Amino acid sequence: MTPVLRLLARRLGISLIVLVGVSMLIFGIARVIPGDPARIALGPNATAEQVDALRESLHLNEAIPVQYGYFVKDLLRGDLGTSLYTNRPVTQDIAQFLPATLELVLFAGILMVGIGLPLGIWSARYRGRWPDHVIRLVSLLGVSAPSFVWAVILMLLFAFFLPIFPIAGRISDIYEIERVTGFLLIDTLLAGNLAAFRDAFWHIVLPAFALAVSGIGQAARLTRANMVETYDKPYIEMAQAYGFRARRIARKYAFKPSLIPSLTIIGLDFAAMLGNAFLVEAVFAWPGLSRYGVAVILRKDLNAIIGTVLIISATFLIVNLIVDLLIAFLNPRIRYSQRGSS
Amino acid sequence: MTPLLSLKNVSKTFGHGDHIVQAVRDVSFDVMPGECLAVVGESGSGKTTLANMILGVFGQSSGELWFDGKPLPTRRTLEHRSAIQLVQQNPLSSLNPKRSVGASVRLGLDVYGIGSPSDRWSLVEAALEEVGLPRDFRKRPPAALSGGQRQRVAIARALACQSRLVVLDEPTSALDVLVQARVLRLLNDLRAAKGLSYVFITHDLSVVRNVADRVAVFKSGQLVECAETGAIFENPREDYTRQLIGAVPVVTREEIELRNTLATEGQT
Amino acid sequence: MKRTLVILLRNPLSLIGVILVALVVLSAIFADFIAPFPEHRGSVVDFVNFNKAPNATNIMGTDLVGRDLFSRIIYAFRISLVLGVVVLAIATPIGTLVGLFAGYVGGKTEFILMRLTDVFLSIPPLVLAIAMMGVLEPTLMNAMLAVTAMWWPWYARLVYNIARSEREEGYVLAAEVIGASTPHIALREILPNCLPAILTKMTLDMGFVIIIASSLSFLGLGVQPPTPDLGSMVAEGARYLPDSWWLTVFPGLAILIAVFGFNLVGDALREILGADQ
Amino acid sequence: MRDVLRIEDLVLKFRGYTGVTEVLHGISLNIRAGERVALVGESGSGKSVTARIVLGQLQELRSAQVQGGLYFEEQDLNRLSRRQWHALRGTHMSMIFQDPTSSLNPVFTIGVQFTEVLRRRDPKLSKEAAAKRAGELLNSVSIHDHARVLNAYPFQLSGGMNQRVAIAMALANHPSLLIADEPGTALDVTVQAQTLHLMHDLVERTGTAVLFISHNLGVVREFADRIYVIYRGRIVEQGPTQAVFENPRHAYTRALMAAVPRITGGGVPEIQDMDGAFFDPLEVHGEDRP
Repeated sequence: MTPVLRLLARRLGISLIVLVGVSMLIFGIARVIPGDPARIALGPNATAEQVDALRESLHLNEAIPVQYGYFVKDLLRGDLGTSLYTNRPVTQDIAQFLPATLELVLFAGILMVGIGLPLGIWSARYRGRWPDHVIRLVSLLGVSAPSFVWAVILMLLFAFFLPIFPIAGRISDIYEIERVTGFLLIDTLLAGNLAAFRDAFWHIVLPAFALAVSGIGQAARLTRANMVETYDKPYIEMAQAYGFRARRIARKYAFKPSLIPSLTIIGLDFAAMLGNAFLVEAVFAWPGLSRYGVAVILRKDLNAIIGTVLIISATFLIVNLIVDLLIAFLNPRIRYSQRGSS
Repeated sequence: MTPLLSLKNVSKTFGHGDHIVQAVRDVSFDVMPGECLAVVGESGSGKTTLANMILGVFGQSSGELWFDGKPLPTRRTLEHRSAIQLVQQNPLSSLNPKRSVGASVRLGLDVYGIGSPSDRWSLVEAALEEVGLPRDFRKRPPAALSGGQRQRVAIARALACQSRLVVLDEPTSALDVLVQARVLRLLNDLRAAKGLSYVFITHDLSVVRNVADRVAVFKSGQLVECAETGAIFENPREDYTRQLIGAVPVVTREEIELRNTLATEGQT
Repeated sequence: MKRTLVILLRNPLSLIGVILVALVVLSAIFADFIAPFPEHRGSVVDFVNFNKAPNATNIMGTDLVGRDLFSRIIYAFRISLVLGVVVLAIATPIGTLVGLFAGYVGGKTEFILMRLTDVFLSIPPLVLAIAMMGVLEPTLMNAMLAVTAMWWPWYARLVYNIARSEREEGYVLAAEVIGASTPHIALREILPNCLPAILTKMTLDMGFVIIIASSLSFLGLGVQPPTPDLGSMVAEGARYLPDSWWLTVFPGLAILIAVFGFNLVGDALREILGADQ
Repeated sequence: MRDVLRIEDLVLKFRGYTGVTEVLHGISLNIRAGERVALVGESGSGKSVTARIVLGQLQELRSAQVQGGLYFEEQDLNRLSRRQWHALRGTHMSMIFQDPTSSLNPVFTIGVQFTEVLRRRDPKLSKEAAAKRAGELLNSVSIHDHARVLNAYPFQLSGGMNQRVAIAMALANHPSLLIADEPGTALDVTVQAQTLHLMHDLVERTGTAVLFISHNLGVVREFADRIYVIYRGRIVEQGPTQAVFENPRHAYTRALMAAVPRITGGGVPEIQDMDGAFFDPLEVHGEDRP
């Protein structure tokens, strides 16, 4: 087995352990709380018999570990139960709302990496001079407010005062796009409707940017910090002593070694956007998982809550896995190591 | 005379499965009371592994260690621990930067219950004085000391524990020559005054020549040659020993001559 | 300590940070004396003055039931700070202990503790808090609980990384050879070397806790009205954009200023204490 | 004979929180073409910063103030633009560092780094031509499995191997001056001895002048034609290696020599406290220009 494959297997194993842990944690929280889930589900007007019947069918009379066993059994069959809010299977709800959120988060992730990394590189290269000061200040401002504040400010500036972007939604009502992937930017292209694509693109810019602001700041700060550390390494001193161009050192010889430690954290920040998407979606009326999530939470719809958290955690773990692979690809020490661990 | 420390067919392997590394193989030697035994070798020779086994950081895979005529268990008693102490190469890292020099020296006294708690600070100061540092250094952080002074503190820490055997792991290789000479002299004086034994681990043969009674040469985990210091330098039996001596950078004409004669002897 | 303070006050940026933090903290403590309308922190209704743009009496305008926005923002600082202090006071020691022992002891302890930490870290921070608030009643107390539950793993991870590298330092070997106990080595030898990083992270985290707490209440899952909270104020005002812009802009800026202040100080501390990761 | 490098009355000051500290108090030295000159001193004596000044790297720090004459191949370095000075690095002057493994970039192969060095002189050099040229250069340092070494990352090679690579890289563009800062100190003694011999032979063959910076008197004696002894930012003694070693005149040089333990024995040297005399004026041995 090659080291990379071994690493992948190891990480997959750990991810599975973690996912089981997450499900136990969230299941535990949902079961330990005061109040009878069956009573909450049926409302105050239900009779005691009705509640008992539901308790029986939900296995609520069993011990908690047994309940968890039933839950896992269902989960493995792809059954997360029925949402009490929509009266549909939770998996179906998630399938409907997740793509919009993922599209937003992916777009924001591209902005984060595409803007944050170059800012960080630039800042480190001009350490202690004015570009550095400006970038540091701006990125610090970026991480200093929650994304809903940026959402409100951006909306106010670029949708109301300067009406460049639409105020809310994913696409204008006039377009009817057949749902294939659920990603509008892809579905519009698949439908060959360029005007719709443009419209969808225009809609996503502000929310994605609002979501990305703190990520951009975080990525820039992190990249700068790691690059500054790398600049003190003997091999950079050697590159300078050999007269390599400053720009080439910044973009290649200092950037790659410092990207490796940054990537893990960038992955975490990217995942944090899954949570922050809740805030941005609320401001821009983005029809994603957030509206559903908040609605089910306010209704104490336990199946739906567990499902939503699990799916977000799984997405998060997948992102981390990809990041680990990327690191293995960039870091020859992992690629060629005997033991295949980082 | 019973040896203070004996190693009998000691081996150490690390890892398992396909990745076994034999760090030390079947090593036997004695250290007599009051003796300084130099352990010489390059990186990968197993000398640090050896030191860690003597200190009880980890146990040997096979073989036995004896101390003062009795077997030395891997789980050391406090008595054993206090008797065998360590001075490390890098005094910058061997002293905790966030604790005062005195606190570092005192640790052993607290662990072994040497002296009454109220006396311990004065014992610490006495130990500092013994290595040529002023008593009031006790309150200083390591950062306020020079490299040589820090190494003296590390020596004081070993002394304060009333040790009988000190493992010196490259104690002077991080120091400048002038400082090195002073620290070596201090080590020599302390050994004579207190009847200490040293296991002096180093790669620097010119130091070995002037401080050791006997020399053990290691290569890839094996003991290749062990003899009186004079014999090793004047009449080395192994080629590897000859190579090591030949690689020492020297400053005087006599030394160059010695090296040249060794080199020509080696060819015949 | 003294040196740290001197450097902190000499650099213009960190000086601004210190001033911002001082302003926020002092106005939270002395809110009763500073706020022009202290009674407006509660459920006061003044329909004569409702929804007024900033003016001489109400420098940040009034909300939809006529309460002075400036007064409410000052009281909201108080809630945010109390929440931040309580969360960090509980999360930091827990996370530090977990990270310290996992990092120093290694082996099975390390595996179990760090996988447990990974479980918590694998749920995006806000989502865990949202989920917890979903099943719990949205009160200040529960908000603190939820945020604390998601916070300690970050300290565990931070301290774990430092402890793991400190474990390789000579002074740890020295203490082990002497035979010092594991608690002694972890708490007396290694912990002091983690403190600068912990202190720096706590400063930066005051800001992040404020962000998370306001995010919860923005979603209606945190502190409940009529208690003034910056997040719920923004949420409430967002429905009246752009006409009543002050309803969102001022609470939003208040979050920004408070967090920015803590971040400036935290950044400066990181540089002075040399506590990079 | 003409000088490859001439330093005149070089002063270096650092500005810090606590005010200005002077690190070099006006040192002068010269290196003739093809000559091997050692600058020997203890840690903190200012020997390493001197190398950074010659390369023009220290001048780029804003906290450093550098004064004094610097002449390289008859050009006044101080009159060159930053760009012109930069252009000399890696081509006309190059450098070898203390630890070969950490001075090579860990995430790029030796081949990539070698190509970059070769392109300093010939920016249009193709990959294949670079590999061929690198192979020849590796031959000169007795590395014969070129393909393996060029495709390897530094961590996959031994310290001695990396040191050979570093030597080959340093001499790749035929520099007239090579600065070696404590080369091989991080290596095992036998490996250090081998690589030093290799470097010695190679610079002799190519006629490259060397500024050899070291704290190790023994190494210096074997490598250098002439030495400068530096103590706390002042040159205290200079002259041909043989003369200085046979007859050290300055109190500091004497103390330094006395402090080195001899492999012929004689016990641990005794060092008198005579630091005062270490500030005595410069001692210059014959056959040497002041």
